[in-house]
Amino acid sequence: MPTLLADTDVGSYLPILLLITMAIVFAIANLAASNLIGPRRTGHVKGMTYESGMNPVGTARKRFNVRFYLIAMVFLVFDIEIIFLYPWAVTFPNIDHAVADGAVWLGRILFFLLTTVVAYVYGYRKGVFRFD
Amino acid sequence: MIGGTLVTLLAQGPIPADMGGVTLAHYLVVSAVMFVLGLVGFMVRRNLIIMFLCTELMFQAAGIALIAFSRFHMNHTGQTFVIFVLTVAAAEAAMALALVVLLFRRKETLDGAAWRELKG
Amino acid sequence: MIEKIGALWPEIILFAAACIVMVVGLSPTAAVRRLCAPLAGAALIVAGIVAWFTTPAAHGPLPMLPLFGKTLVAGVGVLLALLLAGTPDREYESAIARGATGYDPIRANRAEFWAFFLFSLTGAMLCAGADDLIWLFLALELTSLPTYIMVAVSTGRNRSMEAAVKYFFLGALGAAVFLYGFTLLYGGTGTTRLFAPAGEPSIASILAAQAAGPGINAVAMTGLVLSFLGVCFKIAAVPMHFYTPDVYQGASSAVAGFLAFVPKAAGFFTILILAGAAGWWGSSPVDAGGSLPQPLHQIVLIVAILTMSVGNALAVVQSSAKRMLAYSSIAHSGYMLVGVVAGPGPANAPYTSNGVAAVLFYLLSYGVMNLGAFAVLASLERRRADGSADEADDVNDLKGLCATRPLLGWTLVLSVVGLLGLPPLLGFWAKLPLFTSAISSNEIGLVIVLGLNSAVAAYYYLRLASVALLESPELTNDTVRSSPFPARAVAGLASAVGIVLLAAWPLNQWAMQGGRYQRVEPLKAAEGTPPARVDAGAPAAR
Amino acid sequence: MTHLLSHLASVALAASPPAEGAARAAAPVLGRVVEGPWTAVLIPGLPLLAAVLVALCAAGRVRSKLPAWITVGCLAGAFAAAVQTYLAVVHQPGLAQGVRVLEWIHLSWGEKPGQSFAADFGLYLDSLTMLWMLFVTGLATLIALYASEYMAHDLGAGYNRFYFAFALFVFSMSCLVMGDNLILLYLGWEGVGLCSYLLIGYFYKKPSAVAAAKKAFIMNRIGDLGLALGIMLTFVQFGSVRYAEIFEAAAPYLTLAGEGRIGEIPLLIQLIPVLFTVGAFGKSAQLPLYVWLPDAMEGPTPVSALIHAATMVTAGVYLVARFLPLYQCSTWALPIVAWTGAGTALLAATIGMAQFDIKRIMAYSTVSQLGYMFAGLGVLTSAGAAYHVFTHAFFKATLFLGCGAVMHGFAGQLDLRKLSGVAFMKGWGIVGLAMLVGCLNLAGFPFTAGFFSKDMILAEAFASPTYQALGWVLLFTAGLTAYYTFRVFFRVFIGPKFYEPGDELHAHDDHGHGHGGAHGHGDGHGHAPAKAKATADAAHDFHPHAPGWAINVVMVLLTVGSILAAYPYLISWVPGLIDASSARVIEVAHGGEHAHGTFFGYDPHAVMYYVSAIVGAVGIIFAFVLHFVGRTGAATAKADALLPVFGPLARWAQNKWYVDEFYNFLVRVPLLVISHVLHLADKLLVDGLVDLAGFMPQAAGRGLRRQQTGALNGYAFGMVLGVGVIAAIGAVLLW
Repeated sequence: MPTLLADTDVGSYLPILLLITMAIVFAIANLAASNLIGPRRTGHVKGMTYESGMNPVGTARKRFNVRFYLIAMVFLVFDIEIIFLYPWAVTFPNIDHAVADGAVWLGRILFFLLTTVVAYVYGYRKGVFRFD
Repeated sequence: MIGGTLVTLLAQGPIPADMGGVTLAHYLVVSAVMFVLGLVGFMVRRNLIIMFLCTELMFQAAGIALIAFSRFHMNHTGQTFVIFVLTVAAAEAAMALALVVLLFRRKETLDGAAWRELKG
Repeated sequence: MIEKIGALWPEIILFAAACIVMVVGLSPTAAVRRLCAPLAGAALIVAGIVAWFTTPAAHGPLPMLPLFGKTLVAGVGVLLALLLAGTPDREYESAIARGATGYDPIRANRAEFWAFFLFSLTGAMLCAGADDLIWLFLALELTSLPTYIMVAVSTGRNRSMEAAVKYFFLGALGAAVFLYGFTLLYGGTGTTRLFAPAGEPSIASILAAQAAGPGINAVAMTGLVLSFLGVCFKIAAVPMHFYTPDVYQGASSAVAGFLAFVPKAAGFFTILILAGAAGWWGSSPVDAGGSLPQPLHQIVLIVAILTMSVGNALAVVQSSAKRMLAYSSIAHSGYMLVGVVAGPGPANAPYTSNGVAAVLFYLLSYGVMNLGAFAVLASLERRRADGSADEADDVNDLKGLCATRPLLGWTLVLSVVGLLGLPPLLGFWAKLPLFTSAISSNEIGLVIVLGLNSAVAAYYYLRLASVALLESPELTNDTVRSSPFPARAVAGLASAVGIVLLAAWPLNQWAMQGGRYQRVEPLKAAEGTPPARVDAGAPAAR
Repeated sequence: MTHLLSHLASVALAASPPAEGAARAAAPVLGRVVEGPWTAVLIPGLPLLAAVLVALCAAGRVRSKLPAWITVGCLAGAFAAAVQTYLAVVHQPGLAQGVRVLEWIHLSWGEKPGQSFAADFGLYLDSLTMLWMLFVTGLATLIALYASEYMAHDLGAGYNRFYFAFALFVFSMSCLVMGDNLILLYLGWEGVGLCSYLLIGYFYKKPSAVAAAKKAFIMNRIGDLGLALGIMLTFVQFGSVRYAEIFEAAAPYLTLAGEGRIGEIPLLIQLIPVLFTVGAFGKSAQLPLYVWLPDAMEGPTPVSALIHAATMVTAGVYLVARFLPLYQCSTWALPIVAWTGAGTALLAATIGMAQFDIKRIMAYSTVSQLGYMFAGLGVLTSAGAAYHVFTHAFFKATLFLGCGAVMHGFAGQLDLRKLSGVAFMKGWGIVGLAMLVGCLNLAGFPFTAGFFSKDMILAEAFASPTYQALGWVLLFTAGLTAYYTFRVFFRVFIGPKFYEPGDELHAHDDHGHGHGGAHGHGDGHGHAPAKAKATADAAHDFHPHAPGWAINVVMVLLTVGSILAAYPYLISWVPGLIDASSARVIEVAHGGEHAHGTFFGYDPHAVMYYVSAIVGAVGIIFAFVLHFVGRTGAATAKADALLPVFGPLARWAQNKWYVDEFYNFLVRVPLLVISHVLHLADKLLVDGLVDLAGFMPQAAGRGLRRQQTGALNGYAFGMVLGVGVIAAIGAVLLW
């Protein structure tokens, strides 16, 4: 079983390239065609939010407090942090302590967490966590 | 979604045994389709949030291909790559969210075409 | 893994400085907040010195690229720090000084601006030293993500918002394209390592083996092409150039000057690294040193020709100085791609035949000259009816500048004449090796296009110069005044001095070092250990 | 007397180049260069230093004579360095010496020969170089000293500007002469052109001066185009622009030419000297490009003396002499040089006869004498041509400075009908004497330097069987020269004392301090009667302003130099120098008998002294009779009115007017036509091309601009389309 694509026949993956190209050209051709020959209708119904006939309730102009968005963004930081912690956590118990230095492994993740602390300090000074 | 003949055509390469009946080509087709969908969506939609989601779609298309290749080559590099792709995608998401909020406050619309003062 | 840290001291310094700036800039005391820019500048100087002394030669085809790239970014970065002085929070800070409002950290942007400035430069430095696809991807994103925000906050106007939204969304599209390219490159070679010590598998050595054998794998080649096209966004090359004029015009002049250099430098480092991995193996005459693998060579050639022609043609019809410079920035990317097409030439090629060295020297020269032009624009303001200031943008704002503000005027004239490439200024000595290296690799058609485009460029560059030099100032010109940040004029002056003096400095020797090329030996099948064992830094998970 | 002449003639025979004998210097070794003395660097270096220092003076708004003293000092130093270098060069006769000052242009685009281009800032020192540099630096020093007084009315910005351009000129001239490659020569060539342009247009508020400067610039550009093409062709043919390498590469062709097989030399090699000739004709004011030189007299007189008489205009002669090996490889180049030179000599002499402005007469005489030099080169007496350059430099500088002194003293008066007996006025003796020596030289009076140098050319022309007719033309011109030279002398400097101040009086009515600057009128027709009357009224309290010490010292030195210039001939100094350089004339084998022209059966080398002495004397007698004898006080047109009295010569005198108008017509109409043609060409061709070149990118830009709609989706569409198309191209290429 070849492990390198390099060992396989060059031509065998050409179809992928072809496919991508075809897909792009197809998409562009569709767009161009619909732009050229498609009908253009404007009107009250066309301009409605839901063309199916549903009437939107209330106004969409209602403002949320900016803190909602801030929290959402801060959440992203900690959210993404987890996906780095998982592989580390899975790997750490299994490493061969005779070969790899466990302290170095721990140090790496601690440094990574330190960067999160920087983000936290920044967020704190910025006032993200004040809810007054 | 794509005719079976095309799948067979693409599957002509060697099939790793432990990938079972699903070959690398299947994953790559899914990935390519997602990528093109993202491209097309990015071009035709004018809602900024949808446009952003389309770029996310393209990123995740790359992620699928990465994982498939990772399995194909029997190493973890591709999977590692995916984690970083996710990170960057999250960073972009945060930025997109911030930008979109900012823009919405300025013009009360999410229509990307509302921003065309600069041209020529 | 640990030893790689040793090559990253400049980046670590910049990163630490960025973290400090991010916190310092949020101080409630205005005097402390004002430390951001000096801190950033000092960090850049230290990082530049450290880069000069500690950057080791890399494995792979371009061993001296990290040293050159990091020092260049730090050096030009110092000037950019001067140029960007006073950009963030201008109106907010003056309102605080007037006592019209109190300080609210959530409304301030200064800390983020300067931290992002440093992050972006860190990213560009990391690009120069990258030897892994993942690293390269992260470095590119680290370069560009902060710039989106810098554009958005550079002025308080809607135009900056529009610029930022266009830049961000199209940037994400470009990033997706080169990410997909990187993915396919990984798929085609089985490793993300770009370069490795001799005998170990890396993209460069595997591609070399493929090229020596059955030809480069189609998947890998597709990956290379898509990566190149995606990175074209960073260097503002056709077909990814559309955003450039809008973004440069919408951003403040200082930030536009930043955008014209930092992402472009990162992009060219990436392109050189990718091209180095692909190898200039092609079958052009042996004494010319070989070209890039075939479809890639043609594609870079096409992109180069399109880029310079489109950029120059569009620059001719502009009336906004910033848009003109933006289009000319596109054209300059086209010029530099000529050096990529020409390649490093045969072994021990002289400076004049080494296209890689030509690209690096041009990047340096372009950085200096372009900074001068943008510094002049950033130093001029147009007073609006409501009393607020808007940066000078229209070409007519520059009328008679040499008479009214000789320092700025002559800086502008030197910059544009240098950008045009007239001897004996820096631009000429930068463009010359592009021509000679293309000639020595037998790309005569490309040389002709380059020559014609240089002539077209004269059309609008000389227009800028003549407006400043020959025309008399408009009567209503009292609406144009100097901006209150002398640091910007200092940056312009420094670049003007550079345009004259650097031509005499043996910097091309430095670029020659940076462009040194050594061929990557193809990975022999016998010693080719499976990538699975080599590549995974971690022990097997199961 | 006769005995002495024949003795001189025999010495001359032994020394003149065609004669074989012991006097002949060692043959030059072309293509070999040995290390030269470093002092040579000072020759261009000191004038450059002077230019920099004067520029600093200008920046510091110095309002004293400091720039003059800086320039004089530096130029004197350069002269000393030139003497020192000369001694080192003649120490190794026939061997060129090289000094590399700094690396300049080094390009290579391959390893093979011809794939590199190198031009260093290096000096090529041989005896030809040093001959030129000796008189360039020497005269420049003296004239700078002269100008310190002459330009004194303009102290301040103008004075600084003058000396800056002056020093820069000497630097450029030394680059031109001393450079060891064609690129440096071209740099110097353009440099002297630029300085000349700046100095002709020195009085930039005067439209005529500006027009003259422009005319000089344009005429020179036409010539420069030829030179540039020649340089390119040289590089293409020989693969180098360095003299040593060119001469080395040309050696086989020179051997071919020496064996009389000139037809076997490739046509393109033969074309090179022809192109050089075009450049030389532009710079040295030969037909048809000579018209700029008379107009160039709008510049200050010291400039006319140095640049437009003694040095710059001989650059063309230098170019031909330097590349004489190549000229001898060409079938057409030397005949073109010879005939154009002779034609120019005659034409300019006839025009000079009809002028009234004494400075203009001198200008035409310069054109005429330059024609002699080219004719000398053409008939292959490079030694004679170089010697004429050398002697001419001295006596023409003397004459110009004399005219300048007159102009300086009489408020810009230059009309020979309004001045008389100047030499007898108080304080003008030295000038008068200097003018006499200068005029004798120019007229070719026996035993003067000009006599010997002119005769070398004449004799060689008659000695060559193919150039007999050319010899007659030159001989006739010699007579005309003697006449118009002494016409000036007899009318202006001796005779009854009379003067009428020039039109610059009004500018300085507080005291009669006329100055040398603007001397506007072209040919003496300019004064309206009413204005002349007013001028005469104003002249009541006008006193001529006799020259001061600086002018007098320089006049004396130059006069002595003009006299002494005859001395080197006796020891065949100049021919020796020329023979040891690349300007040496090769022997051409004539398959058997050596054809030799005769002058009525006599050897031209033996009899030409007598013949030209007689011709010169006849010319002087004509002038004497027509312009001195019977001239009663008033020096205006009365002399012409008296002409019919002297019977047989009356018709000739009337013809003079005819010639005057005819040549005015001949000069002006072509000029007008040329300028209109140039203007038209500029309008249609150049502007049209520029417009076209600008239009295409503009049209493309307008088209492409529509794609920049500002819409995000549009941009995305464009980007994706571009990626798709380029990827498709890649797929097709890969397939």
